[in-house]
Amino acid sequence: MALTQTPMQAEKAQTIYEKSKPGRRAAALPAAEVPEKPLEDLIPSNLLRAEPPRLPEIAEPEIVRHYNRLSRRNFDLDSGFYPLGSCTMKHNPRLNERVAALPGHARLHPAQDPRRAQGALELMWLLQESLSEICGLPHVSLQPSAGSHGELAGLLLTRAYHADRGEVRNKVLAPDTSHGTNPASVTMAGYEVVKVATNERGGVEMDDLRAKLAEYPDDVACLMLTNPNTLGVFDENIAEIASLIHEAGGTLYYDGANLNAVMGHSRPGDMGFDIVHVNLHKSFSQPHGGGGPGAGPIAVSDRIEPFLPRPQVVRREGANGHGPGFDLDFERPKSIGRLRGFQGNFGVFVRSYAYILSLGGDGLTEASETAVLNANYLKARLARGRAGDRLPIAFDRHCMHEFVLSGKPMKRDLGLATLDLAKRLLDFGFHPPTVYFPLLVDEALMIEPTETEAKESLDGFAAAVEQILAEAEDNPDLAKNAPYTTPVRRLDEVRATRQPVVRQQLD
Amino acid sequence: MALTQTPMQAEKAQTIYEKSKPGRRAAALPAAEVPEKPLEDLIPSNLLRAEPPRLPEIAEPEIVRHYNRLSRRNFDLDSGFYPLGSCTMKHNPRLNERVAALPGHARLHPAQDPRRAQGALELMWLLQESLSEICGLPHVSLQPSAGSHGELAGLLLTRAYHADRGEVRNKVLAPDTSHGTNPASVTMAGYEVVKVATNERGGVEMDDLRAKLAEYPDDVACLMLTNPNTLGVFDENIAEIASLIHEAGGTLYYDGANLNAVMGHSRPGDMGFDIVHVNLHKSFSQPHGGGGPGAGPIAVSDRIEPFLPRPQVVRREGANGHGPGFDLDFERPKSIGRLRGFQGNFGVFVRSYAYILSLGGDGLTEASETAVLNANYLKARLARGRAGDRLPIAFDRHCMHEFVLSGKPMKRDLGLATLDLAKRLLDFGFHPPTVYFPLLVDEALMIEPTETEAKESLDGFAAAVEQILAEAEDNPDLAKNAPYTTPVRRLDEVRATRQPVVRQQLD
Amino acid sequence: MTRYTSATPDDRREMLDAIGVGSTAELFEQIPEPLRLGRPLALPDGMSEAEVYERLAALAERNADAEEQVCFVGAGMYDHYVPAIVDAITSRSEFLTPYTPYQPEISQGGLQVMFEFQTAMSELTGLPVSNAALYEGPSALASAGYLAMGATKRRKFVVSRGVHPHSRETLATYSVGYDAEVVEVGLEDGVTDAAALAEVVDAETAAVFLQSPNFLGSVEDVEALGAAAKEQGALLVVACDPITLSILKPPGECGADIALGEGQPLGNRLDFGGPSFGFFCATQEQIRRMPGRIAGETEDVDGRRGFVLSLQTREQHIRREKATNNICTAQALNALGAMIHLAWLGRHGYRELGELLVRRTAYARERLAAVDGVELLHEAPVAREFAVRLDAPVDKVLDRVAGRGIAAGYPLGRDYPEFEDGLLVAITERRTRAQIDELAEALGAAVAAEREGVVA
Amino acid sequence: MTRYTSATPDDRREMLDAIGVGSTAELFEQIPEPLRLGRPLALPDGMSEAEVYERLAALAERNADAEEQVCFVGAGMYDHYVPAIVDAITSRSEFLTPYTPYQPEISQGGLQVMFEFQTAMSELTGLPVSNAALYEGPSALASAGYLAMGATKRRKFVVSRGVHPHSRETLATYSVGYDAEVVEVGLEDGVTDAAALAEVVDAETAAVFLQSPNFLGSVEDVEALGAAAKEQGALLVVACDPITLSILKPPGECGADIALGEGQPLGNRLDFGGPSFGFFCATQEQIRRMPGRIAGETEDVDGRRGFVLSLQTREQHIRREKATNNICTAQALNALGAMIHLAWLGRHGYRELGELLVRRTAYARERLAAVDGVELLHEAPVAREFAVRLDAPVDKVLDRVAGRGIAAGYPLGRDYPEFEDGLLVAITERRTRAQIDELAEALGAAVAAEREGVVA
Ligand SMILES: Cc1ncc(COP(=O)(O)O)c(C=O)c1O
Ligand SMILES: Cc1ncc(COP(=O)(O)O)c(C=O)c1O
Repeated sequence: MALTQTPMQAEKAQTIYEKSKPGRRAAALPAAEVPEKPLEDLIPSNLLRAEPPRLPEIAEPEIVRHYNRLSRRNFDLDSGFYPLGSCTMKHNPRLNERVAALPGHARLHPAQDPRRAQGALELMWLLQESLSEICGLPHVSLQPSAGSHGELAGLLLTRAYHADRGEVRNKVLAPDTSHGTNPASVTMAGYEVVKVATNERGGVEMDDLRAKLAEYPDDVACLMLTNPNTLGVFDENIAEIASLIHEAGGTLYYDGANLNAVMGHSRPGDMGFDIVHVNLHKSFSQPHGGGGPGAGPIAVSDRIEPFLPRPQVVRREGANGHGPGFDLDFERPKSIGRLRGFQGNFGVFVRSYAYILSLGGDGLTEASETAVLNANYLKARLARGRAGDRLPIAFDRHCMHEFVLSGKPMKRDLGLATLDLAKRLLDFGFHPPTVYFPLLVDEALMIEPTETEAKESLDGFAAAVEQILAEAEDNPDLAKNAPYTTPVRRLDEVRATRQPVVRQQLD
Repeated sequence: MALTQTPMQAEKAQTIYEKSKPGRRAAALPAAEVPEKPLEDLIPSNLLRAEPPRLPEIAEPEIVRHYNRLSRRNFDLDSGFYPLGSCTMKHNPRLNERVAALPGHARLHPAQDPRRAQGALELMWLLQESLSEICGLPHVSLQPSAGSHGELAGLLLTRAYHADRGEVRNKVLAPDTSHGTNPASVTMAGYEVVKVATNERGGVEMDDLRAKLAEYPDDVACLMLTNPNTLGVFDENIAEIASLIHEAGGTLYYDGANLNAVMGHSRPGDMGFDIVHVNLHKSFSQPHGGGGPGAGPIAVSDRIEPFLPRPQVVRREGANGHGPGFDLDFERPKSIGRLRGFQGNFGVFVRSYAYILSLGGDGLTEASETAVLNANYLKARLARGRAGDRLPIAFDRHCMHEFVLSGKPMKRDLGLATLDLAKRLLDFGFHPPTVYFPLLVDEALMIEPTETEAKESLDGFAAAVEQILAEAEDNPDLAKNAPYTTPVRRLDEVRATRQPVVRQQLD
Repeated sequence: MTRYTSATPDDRREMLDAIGVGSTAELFEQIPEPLRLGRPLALPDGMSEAEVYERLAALAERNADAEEQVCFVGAGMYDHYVPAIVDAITSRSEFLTPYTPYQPEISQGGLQVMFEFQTAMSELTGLPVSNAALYEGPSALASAGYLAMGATKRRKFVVSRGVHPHSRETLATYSVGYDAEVVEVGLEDGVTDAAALAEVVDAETAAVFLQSPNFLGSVEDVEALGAAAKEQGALLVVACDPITLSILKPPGECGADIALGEGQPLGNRLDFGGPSFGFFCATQEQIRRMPGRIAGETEDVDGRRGFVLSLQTREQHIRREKATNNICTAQALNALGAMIHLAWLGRHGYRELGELLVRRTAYARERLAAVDGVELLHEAPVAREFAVRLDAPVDKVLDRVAGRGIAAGYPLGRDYPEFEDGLLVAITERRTRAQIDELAEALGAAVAAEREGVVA
Repeated sequence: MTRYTSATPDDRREMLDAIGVGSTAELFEQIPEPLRLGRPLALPDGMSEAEVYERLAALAERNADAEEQVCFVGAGMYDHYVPAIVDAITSRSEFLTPYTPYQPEISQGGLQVMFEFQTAMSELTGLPVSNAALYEGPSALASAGYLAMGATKRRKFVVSRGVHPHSRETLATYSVGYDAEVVEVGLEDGVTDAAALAEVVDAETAAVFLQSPNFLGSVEDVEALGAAAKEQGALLVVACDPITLSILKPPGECGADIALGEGQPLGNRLDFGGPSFGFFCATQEQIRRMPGRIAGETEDVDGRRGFVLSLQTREQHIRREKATNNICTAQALNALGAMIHLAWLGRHGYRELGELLVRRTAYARERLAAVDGVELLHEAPVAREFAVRLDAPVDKVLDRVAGRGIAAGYPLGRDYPEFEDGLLVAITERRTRAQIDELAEALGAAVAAEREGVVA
């Protein structure tokens, strides 16, 4: 019997609402135990809901089956190589899940009196101390919920810092290689983005930087930089960049998404950065969860400290013989205020602190070293053979933890777009690299293997790329129509945006 | 691009040893903290091992990937319908896993002083009480590790009971429909099996029973019965059977594998049984784990009680104002002794007790009622159309929680063996029924849907059987060469037994 | 070599050779020497898994969690029971470890979950459009402000003092950035002062922010209060609680343009405040101004039904500085937990839960009001939480009651100077009648003891 | 309707119609009226998930577990750290919920795990054949007796008193069934009395049973002791500990025909005694007499590598009364846990663990021996556990030490009247030097207090 499609392709997608049947249920609730007064006697009927929302009606076994089967329609890090550039898809230790689930963490109410949450506050303080050492900056706030939230925080801190000095500045510089969240955060923070060009080494074009600074005297609030940047290269001019910005009275913001390249090797603070965000869901092993949760703590210099968000976790020396105690400090007159509810994504802090404890200083340093080794090795493998010709490296030099190739020759010679290569990789069981980013590079492929991948995985990936390029020489359509073996094949994204169907219609 | 095989089929099976590479590791161990004396100074070198065993060398991320990917090569109850007759594949509530994992259960040492394990002993006692009520027998021992272990216990109890009366008996009667563990246990207990025939209603052939009893006067130790039996029918003559056996001085043993049919409706004790085993991994929702763990507690009548295994969990009225306490009773002079280490599969007791608490008496009764409803409905669906002709019911009457069809006409008319139908069902995403058991029925298909299946699943299964029979009419090879879509296709089992390769060769 | 990396000395050698360098140090030479750390990080050495476990268990031990204390604290996050299947499913690698679904062909699981979640939140709020979740409640409210400015081109926000203090603070923080003015409207007997609100809402007002039940637990008459916004062409933004939406009129039927809130009560544990998620729903008009990910239904080349991230043109990775919001990584896993919890509750269980809370809350409120030294802070109708005044210093009373293993509630003085003597008490299905009775008894005893100056 | 069933009233009606009956009661009429229960079960009503959780948590609270007490109790089950990946993997539905792999095409995951496990146990024991696990240690030993009788057609077992008391008892229980005689051989200074053993082993002896380390913790000279068995043509059965096999000479190299033991120390939690698993390895000669499941490698019709249950002709479902054993459901999931733990330890981590235990045990033994009122019960070499004598009633001392949060060990008097004053102390990698020092201090203080008759 010839296969027409894979078993999963044959399985028609059905939502849980379509599996619902009136009268079924999974939940049993406790008895009220109290007088069952009519709701109308307790709440004015005009404020009450007429009909319960049309949630699914389905028994527990079928709920479990539904989501178990759905889960298999995802590719995940625990199934294979996931070299998604800029995302640091490193191993997620299950130990971290175990300790995060301890009732002392998982069932601790965020409004608990600090005197009865000393363990949680100490953990947060220890994490702050660790991140401070890793970033080379003295103060840390754990509050931001993710990297982009940290960016917004950093820009609001910059604004507060300048306002405190009676300055008003409106421009934020960012290289054309910067991540989309950078400019988006700039706008949200009420600033205007000014692009800075990239030089032939992949770093900031110094003349352009000087030009922009000259163009906007006393108006540049901040320069946002990733170092190593999104091309995976370390900007050697960082010291000079820092002094230029500081001379111009601006702050220097470090987008820490690429911190995994330099842990224990080089510190943003030592490079001259004033504000750093750290993606705990990247360098510090918090699982990505299919799009979060994460956390984006920020580390800052002394001059920025007074403006940090409220509340701040502090350590107070113990009075009369008591050991030191930990507290939430709300008395921060110059603070920019809150960025969110309560104290931040504590569950993420537990996981990342467990990760830091597991590896220790040496382990973190070695992790970055291995990340850089893996990236340069894969880069070398892909510089050979067909890949070398069709997918040249964008900036030919040693990379840090990731690197960017250009699919331009591949497109020109084989008619294969980077997207086609990405889709065909799916058939080989690999998650594709980040594509079409950074924008600077034509048909970009951004590849970050991370330190937790074995050489065999890197070799397998390189071999797959080679094979795809080879087969494309006599049959480019193979890739253009790929993928073939995934649960669904190429999807009509245009239609999804033109006539958006963003919820199920229920009758 | 035409698919030649499914993605999983394309993935060559590799063992974890084949993924090993010298120098890799997942575990970090704590420092010794004590003098690192050479082993030879502590243990004579002639007792020491020269070379460590060749366990895999592999880092944690690849271990996780290996077993995650392997797991997907299993079909499981949370993926679809699993009507494996006699196995009661009912939903496994995750609540039970949660409570079993509480440190107070999971990290409790089995040798803990009973005074410091009162919660565990009370739980065992409560489970004993519950099973006693469900089985209609006053005493319960939780010790046996599974059904067959319970059978052995029951037979050893029978032996002790007779010995105590100065009797020696050598025969154990069992119907020809009995499960393989029954005769196997009989032999292990030092008895000889005597088969009893089955009547046209699917029950015990009374004349044959009388004949066998007459043939072995004073030599019949026990009759082992399943009721409803493995044909899924309830033996109406059970009361008479019981009195015949009791008159003959034998004990009546109830194989509780089918208890899921009668919970809250009828009780083995009331039927006249002296000894019952209960498969907690069937009627009481302990997950099967791909072949265990389970537990096979036994419930017995007063006359059998003195011989129960040691230790027994007992409740002692509290002295001087203290509440009642729970203890392990070792002072059982007539006990057959231990059947295993410590107190039994406690983790299974926690799950099953949680299940009993969740459903309550009414819930258990309704579970059996629905199990019987589902079975009779599926039986009715399969009595229609092609299935009705090709797969007649073995004994045409209402069934209890399961029923048995015969593939004899299918084989005769279409050349399809029951095995072929089973294999073809795999392509439809269903787990096949139990096949070729009970032996009494030609080309048997034993179907047990359980109460936790929705009508839609039963209808889908019936439709698949119909379609397979239909397609076989013009192309029987389709089924004969099935399956096509499973991770591997039909396997050479003969070779595996002729030249057994039961471990990996390592160099 | 750490246990999470695979590169053996042999691997390293082979890899370095392929790269053409003698050591990894050479690779790091692109970092100017003075910027290299040149010393080990001042952090402890790595530990074995067992040691890390012991260390973190010891820290956890020093927190009084809801397993150890009977928890009547709410104030935005609640001690609901999270069904076991939530953990069982969210802990599956297939949901736990993937990135945001940029490759839809291999992300149908996550994308369909988003679609199901959006449908559920849309049903709950009575608004047609939902995103697939934001960070948490308060920042979701601030994002609504950003949307409102874009939609109305106005810069003034009117906020009820009944809105969660964290939400008001966060809105204020964000507003400094996008330069908006925030005007607060006070409360009268537990609910938003309608007259005062009508006063301040004007033609400059971008949005009016209400919360129901509000921070004091009162169910607000959103429809009536919202009228002012409608008249002035301001957006009506309503913060709500995803559990009580089961019995309260959905914001969508009260004229809300945006309904949002803290998602924790749905399938998420307390976690000392996070991670949870914020839900965000709006009218069709706002669909292209929505913040965050939105999954949409479509088809593949063979006509198979499938799901993708739709309307990505709103997002930072496409629109950069013109994006409707800067959010990227959000809270997908937490939204999955919520979806499973909702499916588990089901249409009727969900409603029953709401009814259970209203009734137990009414019982608790009566019970406490009857206690000497305790009186109601307001008489407005409540659903799952209510406020009382204590005739003794609240913190001292809380300490005494904590001594009996009870976390009695949230001291309103933390955020409302005018309610220094106020205590906010929350009820969930986990709080039994017996526990409520004990709370009443314990509060009475504690207040009495304080009044009589008994040493604690 | 329970939350685990789906049949709605409508479903029931349709189904009853299809069956052709008016009610389910009719279906139950095949049960003779007098045998129908006719009343509700005398069990409590069903409870909500949260209530069941609270109820069981309350029971668990009343146990002193190893999280609460520092646990030096061993006696066959040990408080090792179970790596987090064991739970993460064994809790996956795909491993947790399937039945025994009767359909190999859809059970390759479980079957390959069995094959990997068999390989590991074969490596550990130095014997070529392993099954895929039995219930637990003691019943595995009894099953070895059954095998030995079949292999030798003899009916006498010679058992060292160093074998775990539960194993000896279980063997005795089983022996009544298959009518074998059990002769016990005593201990001399902690190890099996070689002379006495040689005495009783004769031409009627089916098997000689040894354990190393034995119950007192002593490493036995299995090779020397086994000679007697070899001479008489009896099988040599060695019970061993799967952790110390990392440093002790494998039974297969000591002449053992069968090596077996309790598998709990490998990836299984204490669980108050179960479920765990028993491992069982043997020589090639015994392969067709093995009890339990055995996975074997083979190929599918297309030549793909695959695994199946092999040698099923030994088993009850095929051979019925002629089966080599009656076992059916065993402990597959527990064996998976063990395999993951072994892979996690890896070849070198496994050995390091063994070395760590030997060294910490040596330290603890010295430390305790130096305590006044505590002396060694024997001088034989030990690996992970050792026995001391206390100069005060053991139970009283244990109670005092328990008061300090320490479970000091296993009182030998429970099983060995001759060692009424004996205490068996076990060490795992979780027991730190500091804990060992505290144990020594606490034991000393307790013994002293008892001698001075201080009231506890
Ligand atoms: C370079 C860079 N900056 C910022 C971000 C935004 O971080 P987050 O997704 O945590 O908001 C990312 C994440 O993709 C990134 O790669
Ligand atoms: C009828 C019957 N009896 C006995 C058994 C044996 O039970 P266990 O597998 O728990 O040993 C089974 C299990 O398959 C069975 O179906």
